[in-house]
Amino acid sequence: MSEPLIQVEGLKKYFPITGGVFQRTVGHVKAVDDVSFHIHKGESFGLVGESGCGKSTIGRTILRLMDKTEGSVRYKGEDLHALNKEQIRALRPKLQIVFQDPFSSLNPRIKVGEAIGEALLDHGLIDRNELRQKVNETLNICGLSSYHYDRYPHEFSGGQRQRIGIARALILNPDFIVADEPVSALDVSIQAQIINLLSDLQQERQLTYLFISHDLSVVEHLCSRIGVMYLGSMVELASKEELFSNPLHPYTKALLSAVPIPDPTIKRQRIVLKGDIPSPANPPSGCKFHTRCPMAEARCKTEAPVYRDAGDQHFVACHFA
Amino acid sequence: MKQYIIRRLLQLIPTLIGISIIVFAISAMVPGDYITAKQNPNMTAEKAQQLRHIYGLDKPEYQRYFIWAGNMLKGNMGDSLQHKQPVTKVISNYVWNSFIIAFFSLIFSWLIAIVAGVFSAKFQYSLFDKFVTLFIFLCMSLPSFFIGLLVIKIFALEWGILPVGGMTTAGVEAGSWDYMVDVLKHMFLPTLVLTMLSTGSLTRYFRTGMLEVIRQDYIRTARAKGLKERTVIFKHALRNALIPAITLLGFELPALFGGAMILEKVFVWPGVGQVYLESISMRDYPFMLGFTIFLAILTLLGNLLSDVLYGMADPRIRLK
Amino acid sequence: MENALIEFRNLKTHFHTSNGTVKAVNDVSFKIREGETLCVVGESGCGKSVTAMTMMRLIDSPHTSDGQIWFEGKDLLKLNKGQMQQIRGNDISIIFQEPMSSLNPVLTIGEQITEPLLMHTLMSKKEARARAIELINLVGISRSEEIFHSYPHELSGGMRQRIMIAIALSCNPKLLIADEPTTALDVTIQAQILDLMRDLKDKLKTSIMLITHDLGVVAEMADYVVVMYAGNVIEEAPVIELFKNPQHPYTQGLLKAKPVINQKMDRLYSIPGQVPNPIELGENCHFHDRCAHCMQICKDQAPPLNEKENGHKVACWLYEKEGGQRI
Amino acid sequence: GCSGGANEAQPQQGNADNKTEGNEASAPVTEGVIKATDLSQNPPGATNRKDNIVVGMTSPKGVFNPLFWQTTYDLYVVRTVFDSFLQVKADGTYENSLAEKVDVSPDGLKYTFHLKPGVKYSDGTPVTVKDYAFVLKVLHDPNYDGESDILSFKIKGGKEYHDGKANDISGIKVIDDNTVEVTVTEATAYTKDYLGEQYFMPEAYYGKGFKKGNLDSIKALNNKPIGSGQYVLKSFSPGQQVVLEANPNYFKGAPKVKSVIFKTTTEETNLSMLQTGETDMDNITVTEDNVEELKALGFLDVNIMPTNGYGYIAFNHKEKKFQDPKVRQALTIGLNRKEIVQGVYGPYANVINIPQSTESWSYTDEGINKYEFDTAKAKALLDEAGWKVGADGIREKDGEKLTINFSATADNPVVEALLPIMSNNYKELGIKLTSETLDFNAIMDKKDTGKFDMFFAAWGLTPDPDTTTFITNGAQNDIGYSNKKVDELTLAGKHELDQEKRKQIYKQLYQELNKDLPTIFLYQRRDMWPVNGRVSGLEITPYKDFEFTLHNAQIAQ
Amino acid sequence: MSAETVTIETNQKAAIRPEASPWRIAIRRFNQNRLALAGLVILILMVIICVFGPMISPYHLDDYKLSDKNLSPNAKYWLGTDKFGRDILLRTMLAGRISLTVGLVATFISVMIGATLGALAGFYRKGVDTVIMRIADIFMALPTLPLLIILGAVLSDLKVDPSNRIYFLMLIIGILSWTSLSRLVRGQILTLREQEFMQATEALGLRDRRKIFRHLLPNTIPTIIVTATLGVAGAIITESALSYLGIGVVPPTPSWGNMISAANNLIDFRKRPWIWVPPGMCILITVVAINLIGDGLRDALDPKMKK
Ligand SMILES: Nc1ncnc2c1ncn2[C@@H]1O[C@H](COP(=O)(O)OP(=O)(O)OP(=O)(O)O)[C@@H](O)[C@H]1O
Ligand SMILES: Nc1ncnc2c1ncn2[C@@H]1O[C@H](COP(=O)(O)OP(=O)(O)OP(=O)(O)O)[C@@H](O)[C@H]1O
Ligand SMILES: [Mg+2]
Ligand SMILES: [Mg+2]
Repeated sequence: MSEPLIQVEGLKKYFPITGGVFQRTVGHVKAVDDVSFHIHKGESFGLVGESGCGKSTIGRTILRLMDKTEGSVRYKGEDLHALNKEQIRALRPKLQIVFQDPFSSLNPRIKVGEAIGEALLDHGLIDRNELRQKVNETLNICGLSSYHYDRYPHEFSGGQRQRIGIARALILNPDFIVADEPVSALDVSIQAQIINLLSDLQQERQLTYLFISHDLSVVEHLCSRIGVMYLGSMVELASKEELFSNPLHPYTKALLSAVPIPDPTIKRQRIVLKGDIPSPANPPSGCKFHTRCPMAEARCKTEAPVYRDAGDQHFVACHFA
Repeated sequence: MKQYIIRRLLQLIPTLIGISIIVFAISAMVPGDYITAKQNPNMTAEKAQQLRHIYGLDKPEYQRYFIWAGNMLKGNMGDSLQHKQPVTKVISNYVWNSFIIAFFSLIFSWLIAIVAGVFSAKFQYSLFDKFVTLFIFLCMSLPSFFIGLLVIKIFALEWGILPVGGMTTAGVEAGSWDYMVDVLKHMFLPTLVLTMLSTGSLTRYFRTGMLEVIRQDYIRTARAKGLKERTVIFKHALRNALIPAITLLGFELPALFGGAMILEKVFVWPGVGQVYLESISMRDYPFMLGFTIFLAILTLLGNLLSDVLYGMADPRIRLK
Repeated sequence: MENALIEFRNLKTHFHTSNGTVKAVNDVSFKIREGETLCVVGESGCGKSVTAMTMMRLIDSPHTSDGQIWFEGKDLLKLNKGQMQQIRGNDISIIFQEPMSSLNPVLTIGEQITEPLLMHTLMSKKEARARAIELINLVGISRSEEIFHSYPHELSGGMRQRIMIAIALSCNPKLLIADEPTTALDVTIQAQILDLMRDLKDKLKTSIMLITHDLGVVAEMADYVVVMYAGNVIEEAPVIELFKNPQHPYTQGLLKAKPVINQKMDRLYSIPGQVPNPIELGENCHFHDRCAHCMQICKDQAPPLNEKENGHKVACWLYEKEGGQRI
Repeated sequence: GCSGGANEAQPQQGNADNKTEGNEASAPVTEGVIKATDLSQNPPGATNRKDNIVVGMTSPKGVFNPLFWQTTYDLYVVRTVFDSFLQVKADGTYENSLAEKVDVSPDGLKYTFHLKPGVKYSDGTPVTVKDYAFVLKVLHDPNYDGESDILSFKIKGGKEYHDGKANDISGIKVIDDNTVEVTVTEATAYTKDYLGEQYFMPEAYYGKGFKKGNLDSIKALNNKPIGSGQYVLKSFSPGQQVVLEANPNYFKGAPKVKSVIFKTTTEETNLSMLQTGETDMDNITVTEDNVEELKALGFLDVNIMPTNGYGYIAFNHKEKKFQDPKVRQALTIGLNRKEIVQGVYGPYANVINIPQSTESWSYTDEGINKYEFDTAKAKALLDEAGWKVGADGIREKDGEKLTINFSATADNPVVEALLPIMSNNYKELGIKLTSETLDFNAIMDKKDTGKFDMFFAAWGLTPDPDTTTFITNGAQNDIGYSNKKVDELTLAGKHELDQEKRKQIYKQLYQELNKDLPTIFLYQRRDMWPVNGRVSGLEITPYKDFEFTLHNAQIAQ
Repeated sequence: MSAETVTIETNQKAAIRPEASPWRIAIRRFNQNRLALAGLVILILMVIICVFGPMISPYHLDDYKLSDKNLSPNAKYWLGTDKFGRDILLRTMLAGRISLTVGLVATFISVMIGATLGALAGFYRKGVDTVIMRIADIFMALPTLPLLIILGAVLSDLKVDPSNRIYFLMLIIGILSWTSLSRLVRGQILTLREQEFMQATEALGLRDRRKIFRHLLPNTIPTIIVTATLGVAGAIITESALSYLGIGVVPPTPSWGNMISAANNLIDFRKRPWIWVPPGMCILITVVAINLIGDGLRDALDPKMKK
């Protein structure tokens, strides 16, 4: 493999916490705290982790929908955060995102047909009279129908809205998609359909994904490499085979053990994480996971584990791995 | 936020300078001056020349501007030509009279508008809504003096329960309890009309604002919590419909002190609006300029206030 | 277990839109017993959320609702506003599917959680605050004090969802409607939330109507499952029975489509075809054009929902005696 | 004189709605007093006030200083609080007030005023002619910015004092406490009245801190006046009222009514306030409606009298087309002035043909052309003047079309009637008229810059007929009018001291103006002062306003 | 049941019709809104009457007949006469031409300027906001009356035909009254721009023009409509105040505003309602009609409208 398509280097994103009448900054939420990884062309990179650990923030910062605090994001070697407005706009069709919250990312006054097609028009990628045709095609691909074209977002069910979001991203024929929980609201059949679609597209067009999800089975199916995040940091990164067969970080282990199995007769033993979830504004010293780690020792409290290669491109940040 | 406010306050300076230049230029371009406006049939040319010299009207415009602006900086607005008194004194003589009716009508109109607007929205197209709408448009379709005359006819002439105009009955001693009652009686009609006039547009804005908001998902959530409809509407919905209201609130600041020219005339209310109007038609420049700048400062502050309040009403707004 | 807490009888909810009448829920009947967890699964857009929302009487788009919803001897559709208000948030509470837009953007999280407490219980402001912070912790959010003062846009998707859950749980409802409550949550927290709901059910005999797509969650939580398709209930059964012995072709397809960890496959199975346009629904089996076992009768007549053995009900001509010929 | 009363009753026919029985029986009273008919109608608002009179008026500005007053309403206060040697009479001539007698040297250059003995200011201090000299001195101050133009009366040494070349005014000599001698260098008919009209202000009070060139200390006392007049200022609430109390030291005896209040009223509601008794008297615009309304109330004495002023339409004499008197005459004859005036004021105004009030001693209608409306004659005049009807129906001369831009202030009710009638009349004559309404000052500005054709305005008259309105380059003559004969007559009138001779001069002057028509003289309307019937003793005339006789007023209990 | 299927079928056709553009649908919805349609019809009727009425009236603008003054409505003068004996009906219709044009055009101008500038300020914030809002501040602080006096004088000096000054009047009312709308719109856009769907438009790389005019402004349409409705009434009434300054209409040309103002004393007010009721009613009807249209438009553009 040559140069990676996306290179994230030491990315940080802090949100100020404000207080008082004059809204002074009293601290920072370290939503993303020094994360580095890269994604190759045609690869899908899975991102899993605790809710609120900064996955969506990473996704948005990569696409420069939010300003970074530190670090860099390179797309084909170009630093996205250094481009000017016009340059980044020109790149937009190539870099797409499926938002986590499908409803609030749709303008309530714009019919979904237009919402899906407008970017094509705006970038001059299509003729106005071909638009409807193209949108309908995409709707169909995403499990919606042409009769949905003229409806407003509020007339859709949660899953349907999610598919609108997917269609909106796919229609632009992008290189890279940040898919933020794209199938969470879909029933399994449609979920399967969408996932198949995504992997077909990947094969056909060498599409690259950053796939954020909580559903480990889906991640396993779709992604080749998976990163596990905890409290703003990457704690483990490995190919999916490695990760599922040989999880090294205790958090990853706990995660895997908690996946519900669709068989009411099986009751599985899962690793229960004890303790309060620490605040990203004031993360614990040493290893951020030590407050909840079943294996924690004294050194974990003081010494932050190095994020290192445990062999075979299996990165992990744990003293015991 | 603090920074933002400081920056905005600093911006006031160039803005005010700009306003002062424009306003002065306007006053300089307006045809005629105090002397022509007086139309004194005995005025000889020499006398007119003399007066213009004393008033400083014979100097070139830019010089006059710098003299005036320099004095303004020192807090000296000059003497009103008509009143032969410092402009600040004249303003303070009249402005509080305008303020009290504006203040009460502000309170009443906002209260009424919120309630009427909210209910019109909640019961959109109901009989109540239609009635309110029609009433509002009725008030707006007639010039204000007209509504003034109407209430005078009814309350003062036909029923005889309220005075026609003025602020006090001639001869009532200031300071006594009777005086208070007397002033309240005199205030009633102008306040009523002012309220009627401003309630209309406010109600419309509240109504549309609410119409937008009450169909949002979070209103559904509030209902799902089993909250009283009152809470749902006045807390959850109204808060979200506040942005236009805040903008309008910012406009009220200059309005509080600006006086209502036409109504003051109809009700013989000793407010500053009429004095201002007269200063314009009499080309009493020191007063006209001074008061215009006074209102300009209030306008700027009002708008600043609403910008600051935006951030409080909606935490998502980031004005930096 | 036998007492029905709530019973839907022939519920119909039709939306009147400029494009036509959308029959989102079309003759749905089922019941939820006391202390039972009932899972509703089904195709996306089949009317699950609308069913729940109709019960809460919270639909504000132009629509008509028909049928009855019996709750504690009252028909919810016939109650007046005041009575309904007493029930909402107190006896029945709901976790909405869209956590972002369901939280008021200009009120702090704290205000939004304490509200139902102050409304329905006799708590003082201070107690309510303490309880709210407890709830925030309970749903697994750290820095509860800070979150108490935060606004919704400052939270992540999962955090918002958990706030919605905290609000719904605050008054210990008799019936909890959870519309895909854990979609945005990672599995550890999902497990924590599910535990929480189970606790509630065990301690307070709360009934739960859980709408979800995650068959894993269904397997873990449900006592009883209702499968919906295009506005109809097409199958219902106790959970073990359903997983063991799915009867309706749609249900069978659904179970097959679920990817499972460590089961390698190239392509996931998905049911071919599309959900019918809810405006055009006719009097037939709505699944017929996607069904591998489609018969003539399926195209002409809607199958009734009839009870088979083991408390298993299914609406499919395959299992009816007068079933027509295969084609 | 009651002009054309019978004529003006005519248009009323067919207007049954507005006719009251009174109207039908007799021609309306268009001048004089319509007495109250039923005092029992008096509202409690008025009858409850036993010892004060409330006069409604536009709000004074609070400059209650004889030297600096700004508006008529300030002047009303000044006149009640202060006194002067001479006072105007109903006919516009002057009589002694504080003066015991006035000696005028035969050449009219020396005036000796003798003060009545024993007069006191309201604070008890005696009135002396030193105070008078003080006032004259202040009027000569280089920084004096009041309206009085004493320099034009040329007191000896005055100019030198004003220009800083002298420390005293040589022409003012205080002989003793009660005698003062004023010498002027140019005799005019009005000098005596002017000098006698200056108010006495106690030097002890106003002169404190006064230095030449700095009048601030005097201005500071604007709202705390002390004079020797009938009333004393008790309080002034800006925009609301002026409360005056009887001066017990008044030299003609303490006024009978204890207090007089000048209450602010406005056009819109002043009538209603009379009706409710909130005011006892007010100046109400005279219209048929208002007169009827007031009459119907029954408890008001309605005083109707000619206004001190007239309305006119000016020509721009710098424009060639208006330099021909024939054109001006044609434009006057071709305009139906009577209809305009009647349309607006009904019988309460009359068409005029000279620029003088019918009330003035100098008024004349001898040899005055009435210029009755006559389109044919107007057309003939225009033809004579060389303006021939062109192909498009518009007259032209030497290739120039007869177009007129007409400007008017819109806040005058006359304009509304004037514009349609004028445009109809002039269209008939073959003149293209475009009209605009402008802010008053904008018109005055046009006048100054000469950028106008014709405009409509009203003019105020002084009791003395001397004016600079029509003399070449006169201070008030900004329409560019010039006529040698008028110049000569005006100057002669100004310098002639004998009134009978002046009368003759003005007769000639008015005849000349009437012939030459520097402007179209339009109308003189009426003023109306309704007074509550319970108040008696006030004398209200065009030249002598109500305030001079306040001390005679009485309230019927 | 069968009846229902029929309706479904017709609806279905409507739904499928492929060329149905958003505007088409808005227009269709607008048509469904009977009140809005009524508003439109009323407004059109007003216009027709005002334009053609005077042509068939037996009276003429310059007519006056003092002997017929102040007549109450009768067979000859259907709405009576004013103090110069002019036919009120004719004058009301003639006035309508002026007032309707002034009201509509001035409002249109102010709404265009106000909405656009407000949207730009709210969208770009920072420097653009500062500049636009400070300009708005300055406009708000300008003393209107002196400004108009100058304008009147200038127009007069330039010898602009008085009958054309009405265009300047519309322009000037429009230009002086955009500020409040711009602040209102800006305020709303400040909130709207922070919503997630705007992040979505950024992700799609839409042009700013589209973001502003397609995504943000339509969400402020309700406010714009209210402002516009209020503005029409305001402009009609303001016009009458301005004719004094040489920019409005010149008598005898009537406008509704100056017809009402002519009755500015209690006597006309009380005794001769026919002088002021017709113009007053006309303004009211116009405003109500515009409001109905506005409400209809808003409902038509509101995806969640109940009907
Ligand atoms: N306000 C509305 N107006 C018109 N149609 C609507 C409206 N709300 C929902 N629908 C339609 O009703 C149907 C059922 O919607 P519902 O939200 O109940 O689906 P759901 O089963 O919850 O799906 P999901 O699992 O995707 O959330 C959908 O086809 C949707 O398009
Ligand atoms: N605008 C904001 N202001 C302040 N804090 C924020 C803001 N947006 C996000 N955060 C904080 O940043 C952290 C990470 O948020 P993010 O949305 O990236 O989480 P996530 O990993 O996507 O979680 P989830 O799976 O629940 O969606 C959270 O603690 C959240 O509270
Ligand atoms: Mg997220
Ligand atoms: Mg749903």
